[in-house]
Amino acid sequence: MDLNLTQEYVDFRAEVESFLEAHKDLAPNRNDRSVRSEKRLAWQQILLANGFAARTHPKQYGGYGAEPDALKSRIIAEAFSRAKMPGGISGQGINMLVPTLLELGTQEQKDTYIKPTLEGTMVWCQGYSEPGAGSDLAAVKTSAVVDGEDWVINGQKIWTSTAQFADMMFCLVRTEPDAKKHQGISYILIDMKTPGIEVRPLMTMTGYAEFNEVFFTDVRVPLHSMVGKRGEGWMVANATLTHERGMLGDPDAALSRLNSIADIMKQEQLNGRSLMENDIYRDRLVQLQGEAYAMKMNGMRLTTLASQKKSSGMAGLLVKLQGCELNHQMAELAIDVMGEYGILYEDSPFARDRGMWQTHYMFDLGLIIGGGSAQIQKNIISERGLGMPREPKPTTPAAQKAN
Amino acid sequence: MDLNLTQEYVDFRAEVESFLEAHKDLAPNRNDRSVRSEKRLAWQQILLANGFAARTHPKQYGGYGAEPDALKSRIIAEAFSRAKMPGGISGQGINMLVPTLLELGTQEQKDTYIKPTLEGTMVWCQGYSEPGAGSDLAAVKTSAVVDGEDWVINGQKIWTSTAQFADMMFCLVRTEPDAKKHQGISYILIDMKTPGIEVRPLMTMTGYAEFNEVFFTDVRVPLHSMVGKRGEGWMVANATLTHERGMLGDPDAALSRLNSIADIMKQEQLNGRSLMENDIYRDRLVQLQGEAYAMKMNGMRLTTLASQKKSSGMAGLLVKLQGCELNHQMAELAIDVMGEYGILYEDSPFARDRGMWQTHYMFDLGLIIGGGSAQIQKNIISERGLGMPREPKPTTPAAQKAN
Amino acid sequence: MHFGLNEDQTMLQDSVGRYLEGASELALVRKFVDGDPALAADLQNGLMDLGVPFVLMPAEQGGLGMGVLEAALIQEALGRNVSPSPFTAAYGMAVMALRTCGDSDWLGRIASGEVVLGVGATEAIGGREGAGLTLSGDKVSGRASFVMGAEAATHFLLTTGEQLLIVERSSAGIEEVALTTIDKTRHVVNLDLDGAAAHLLAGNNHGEAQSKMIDTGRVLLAADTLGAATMMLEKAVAYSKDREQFNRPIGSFQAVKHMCAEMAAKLEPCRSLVWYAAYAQDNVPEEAGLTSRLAKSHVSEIGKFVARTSTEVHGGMGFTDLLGLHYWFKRIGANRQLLGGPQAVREEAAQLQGWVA
Amino acid sequence: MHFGLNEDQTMLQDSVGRYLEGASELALVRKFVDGDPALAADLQNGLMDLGVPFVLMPAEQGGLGMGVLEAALIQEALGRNVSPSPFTAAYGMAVMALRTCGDSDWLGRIASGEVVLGVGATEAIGGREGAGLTLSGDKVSGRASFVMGAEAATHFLLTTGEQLLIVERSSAGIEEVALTTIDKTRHVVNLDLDGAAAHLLAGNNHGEAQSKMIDTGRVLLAADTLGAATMMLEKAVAYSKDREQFNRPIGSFQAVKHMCAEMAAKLEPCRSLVWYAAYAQDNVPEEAGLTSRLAKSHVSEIGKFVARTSTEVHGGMGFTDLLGLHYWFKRIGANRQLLGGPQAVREEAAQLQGWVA
Repeated sequence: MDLNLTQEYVDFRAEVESFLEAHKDLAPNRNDRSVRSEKRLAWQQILLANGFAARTHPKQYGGYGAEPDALKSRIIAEAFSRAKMPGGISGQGINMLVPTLLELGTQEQKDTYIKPTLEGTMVWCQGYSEPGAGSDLAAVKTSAVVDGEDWVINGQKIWTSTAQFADMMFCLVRTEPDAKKHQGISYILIDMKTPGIEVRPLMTMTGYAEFNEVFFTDVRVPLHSMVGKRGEGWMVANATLTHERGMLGDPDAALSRLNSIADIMKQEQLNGRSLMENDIYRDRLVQLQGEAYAMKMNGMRLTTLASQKKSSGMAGLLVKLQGCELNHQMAELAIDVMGEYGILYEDSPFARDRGMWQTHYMFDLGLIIGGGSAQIQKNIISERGLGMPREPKPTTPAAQKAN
Repeated sequence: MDLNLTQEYVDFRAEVESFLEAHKDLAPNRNDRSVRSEKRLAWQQILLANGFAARTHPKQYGGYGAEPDALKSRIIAEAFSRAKMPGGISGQGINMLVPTLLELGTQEQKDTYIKPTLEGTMVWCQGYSEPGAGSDLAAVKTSAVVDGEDWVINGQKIWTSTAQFADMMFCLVRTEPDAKKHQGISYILIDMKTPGIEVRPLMTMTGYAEFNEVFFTDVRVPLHSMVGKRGEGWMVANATLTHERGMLGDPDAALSRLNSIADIMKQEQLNGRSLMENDIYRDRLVQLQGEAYAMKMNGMRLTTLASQKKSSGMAGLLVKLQGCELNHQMAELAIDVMGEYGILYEDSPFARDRGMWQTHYMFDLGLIIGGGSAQIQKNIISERGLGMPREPKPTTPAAQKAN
Repeated sequence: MHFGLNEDQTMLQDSVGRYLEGASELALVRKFVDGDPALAADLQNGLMDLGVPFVLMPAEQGGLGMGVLEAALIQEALGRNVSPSPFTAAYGMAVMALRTCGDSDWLGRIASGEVVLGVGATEAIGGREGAGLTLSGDKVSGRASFVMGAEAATHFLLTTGEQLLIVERSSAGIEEVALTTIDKTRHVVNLDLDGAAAHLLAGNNHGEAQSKMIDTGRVLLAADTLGAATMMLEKAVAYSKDREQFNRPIGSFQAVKHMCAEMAAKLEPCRSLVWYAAYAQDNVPEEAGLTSRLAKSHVSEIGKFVARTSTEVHGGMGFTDLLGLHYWFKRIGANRQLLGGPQAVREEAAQLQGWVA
Repeated sequence: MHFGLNEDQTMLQDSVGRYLEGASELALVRKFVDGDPALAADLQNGLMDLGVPFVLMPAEQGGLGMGVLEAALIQEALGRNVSPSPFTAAYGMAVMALRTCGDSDWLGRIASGEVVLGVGATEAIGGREGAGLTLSGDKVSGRASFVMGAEAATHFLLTTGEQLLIVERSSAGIEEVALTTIDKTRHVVNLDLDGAAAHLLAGNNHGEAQSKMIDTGRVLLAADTLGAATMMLEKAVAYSKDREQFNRPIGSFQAVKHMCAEMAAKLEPCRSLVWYAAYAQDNVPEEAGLTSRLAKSHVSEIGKFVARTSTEVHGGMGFTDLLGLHYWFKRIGANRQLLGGPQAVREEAAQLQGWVA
């Protein structure tokens, strides 16, 4: 246990900080979420050149080619956060597709897709989930059938968060309808401008359309658009699903959210008394602080394990389950503290931050449900983390056919 | 909705009250739990004669022969409780065996067993659970084999709460080892003085031996000791298991326990301040009060449903699950309120009521676990109460053999 | 003794329920939420035809002369169907206040349909943002916040904390600020008053009337949550039987079954609590204040649990707008905070029992 | 930066763990609980042979000169094996106090084995039952309650709230009242003092020493609970794989799997929190007070959840004495209340951050 940085890392941090100081005029606003602004793309080029984006990706594909170093990654992230400057472009293309292509793509696929993805000029969306395939992802029904030189795709995807401005989709389709469930799936890349694709915004309980549905009607893509072989799509997708799980749950974010709630409690008044003087809310706040501290320290432990290239084990498996729940409970406290004002929403007069805590409360519940629901997370923790037995297969005829 | 009593019931209550007033010198101390004290047996005779015990049992077997009337039963219970006088003898013999015999016993069994059981001179214990058959009661292994005119019994029972002073046991044994699991069980009556029976006290986490284990080694009982036919024991036992579920969870008890905690909170002081002044404990107290009120009202609804001979439905199914949990949480609050003094136990100086709240805390957890664990209760609520599907049968070879 | 609904009460709830199931179906609620006020007016007419708005109105004024229990049964049906209706404020709280004050004048104007009252009671519970009213002569000034029943109100019943008064919505000196809450099935507003003409209620027992009005409001919000949560449980069970994952209905997974069992086990006792709290308002005066607070706070907590758990059982579909489950979720969320959040209400319950000064 | 144990720390924990697994096996703990004091003495000797009691003792006094993190690792192993040991008080809290005061005299007497200190710190946290000490000259009177480490103490380190002092156990004017708690693996006593001879600790920073002593004690109790709860989780998982019901290992039922998953998911971050809180005591002074309190309160809450849930997974067997699971259950329960219950400790954490006066 030594939370001090060695000289090498102290130097590195200074280097990052002086880079940020020198380039601060070039950085776009970090709340600017627009995908293709010139300023963002230019900033991405600067970050790539200096190794603050795509740091460990191979040079030949536009990366920086550095050795993976979890601690340096953390130092970069913290320095950018302290400076309130935006880091490199992230998203499902960089985080999920690129690692997949590096591992399993053809040379042509690597040459074609990786560099523009890293540069931010090619934007991807993910086509995994379907209305009938949520927790049970292997139940995808969207079909792809060979016709001449093309795959012809029909079906529907859901929860595609960036579909409305993506250039491309990486997608799971069923190519062998008669094979066993997991063996009939292929992984395919689709140009979103292809005729027959319709993107519809998907409104959620928050009242905002954070996701989309994508409908395919006789969409034709060339045969060579597949990553891996026919019927290997399940394996290809799983190679990167693990990346996604690691992306969620930033422990520093939890503590900073907690501090926002503390500020609210100091500011909000009931009958002229600050709500921080309310023993019950304050006790709930400190309870959540204990948990947020535990999660932050768990996160630091994960950084060390990653930098040692050790398996993160249980400490890693629990992050999503506990992190989402913690965020949800923090939002709950904020709403309770605000009393009747806690239900104000959107552009209502008196609403605090456009009802942000209600949005958190609902969206965090969505995160508990989505991306591997809490139930699935608990299955994984018990089976992979604790070595408990899987549930026996059921004997229903439908199930027997499927297995 | 009318919580006032009609004149008939007002009169009945007055009748009960004047009985109690007239007989108060004859009543034993209600905390006297000894089974065969002369005073208790004499009191039971008085209660039987006046219809305050075995009220609805047939006269020919020593009962009072009244029509079932749930409201009168409640009025009796409340009047006895208000007067702090003990009601009739209860226990597994009266509550479980007698209804079983009335429904399924032979004439000889009825004549032999019911009257002395109602009179309290014949005490029973229940031999259902075994170390390997807890939630899965149908997994009983204790065997009974015919040898001449006798069943010869070998095996072990557990959780037999009154075995140390019982005259008789009603017991589930496996008589057809090759039949399917539920079809190989028989229901048998055993004299506890039979050679080969050993009763050992079973100490629990509370430090007290509230239960026993009973071991059978070549115990011989006559062939006619069976209730129902060979292999019908599962059906016989289930006919009365439902009675047991109804016995647990007295909502008035929960509110009176809550009031004891309120008293503790007024009395206990920390740094010279009453703990009732602690906002957090007080809020927890009122939370539990809301739940205790809800459970009390649910109980009153059940009384009305029973008096109308209507099914109690969901309101009945939930009683054990919610009632035990509520009691456990109340004990938890009492312990927290007492701070360090909350861990004092048994004959320790300064211990409140010999650490009664710790005993409650642990024993209530035992009730959550035992007698149909919380998990089993939730299965029942979802399947019987909500009509949700059973879990599919597993396909393991062991399971297939068993089903 | 009979703990449960009698035949008349069952019939009342059934007829209102049957009516709302059709008249307030989700597609129509969506239209209302999107800004088309038709549904609220239609429901108002439909409920008037059934006679139910006058449930608490004394028979002398042409009402049904029933009790808070009957009102709660109606409110439960409204919550169950997330129906836009000013019932809680206009026909529950306001009528209870007027009835207690014996103000036959205003009761008569309500009975004739000429007046519909919104109610602002927040200031009697706990004031934020400088809210609070002062009366000077017959002019009232200050801010009333979270005034309920604004869908249809012609007048507002407000409180200075000590006195109850009515202002006309259109009168001079009233600035109305519409609030947007998560629950768009009902409308609440803030009122900024500057010397608006105030009509004091009759009688000299305004304190008692205010208490009974708030008690009634809280019982009705608990009933509304009970109805909404019951529907969310039913929807979860139905969805879990229908939806398949891993080649089984998800309702056959123990985790899902236990989530539904926990919802049912916690919610069913709330029904008895709401019945009793409502009954106590008219029949057990010494328990009226306590049970109203226990019902409001306990049902709010269980409602939150059911809202979350039902959404989880619905998986991603529960999170989208597609099934509209969130209308129930938000209605329960709004009920929790209106007329005092659970913690504030529990503190009042403790005060009432002398557990704290 | 390295968040985790280094090789020495891992070796330390392994060697103590291996030793205790054998030396403190359940059958021996049962004997101790039944009144045979042998185990405590044996463990004391065994741990002395390993050198670990002197973990916090400065090197100048012949100690190991290590930090609270190392002490916490030892304590975790003690909790894991429900070992009777005065370690928390005698070698954690007392040594930390003496070290902070720079009292080399008493440190030396401890190092020589001549003195073993019990510690009474309750009066500095919150007094009940008229507890509290007053010093008059070199005589101390009053009551010290819940004095820890009474298994082996020759002397007691006590506090008046402002000053730290030591009394000899056998001296005149001390009446000792043995307490029976649910956790019989450790002994606590009350002391009624009537002019007993008191030796003030050296130094004039008793306030600081008292803070650090209590912080250390709380971190160690959190570590003890962490160890005990980890064992309860492991036992639950092992039992669920072994025990069959309905012809399946119960660990294949989703309900049981999810109970175990929840235990693990809540407990594992506690490990990092305890490590950090312990590390902070020696290395991050500005976080020492806060993290000690967060660790004590948070790990207590999670410990309670694990204790209950593991017992549930064990079914009826968990409730009996047969497996002895309750020794862990009760140890966690006692740790929760000693040196301040979770709510009291959280309130201190809030004060420390200026969130309340």
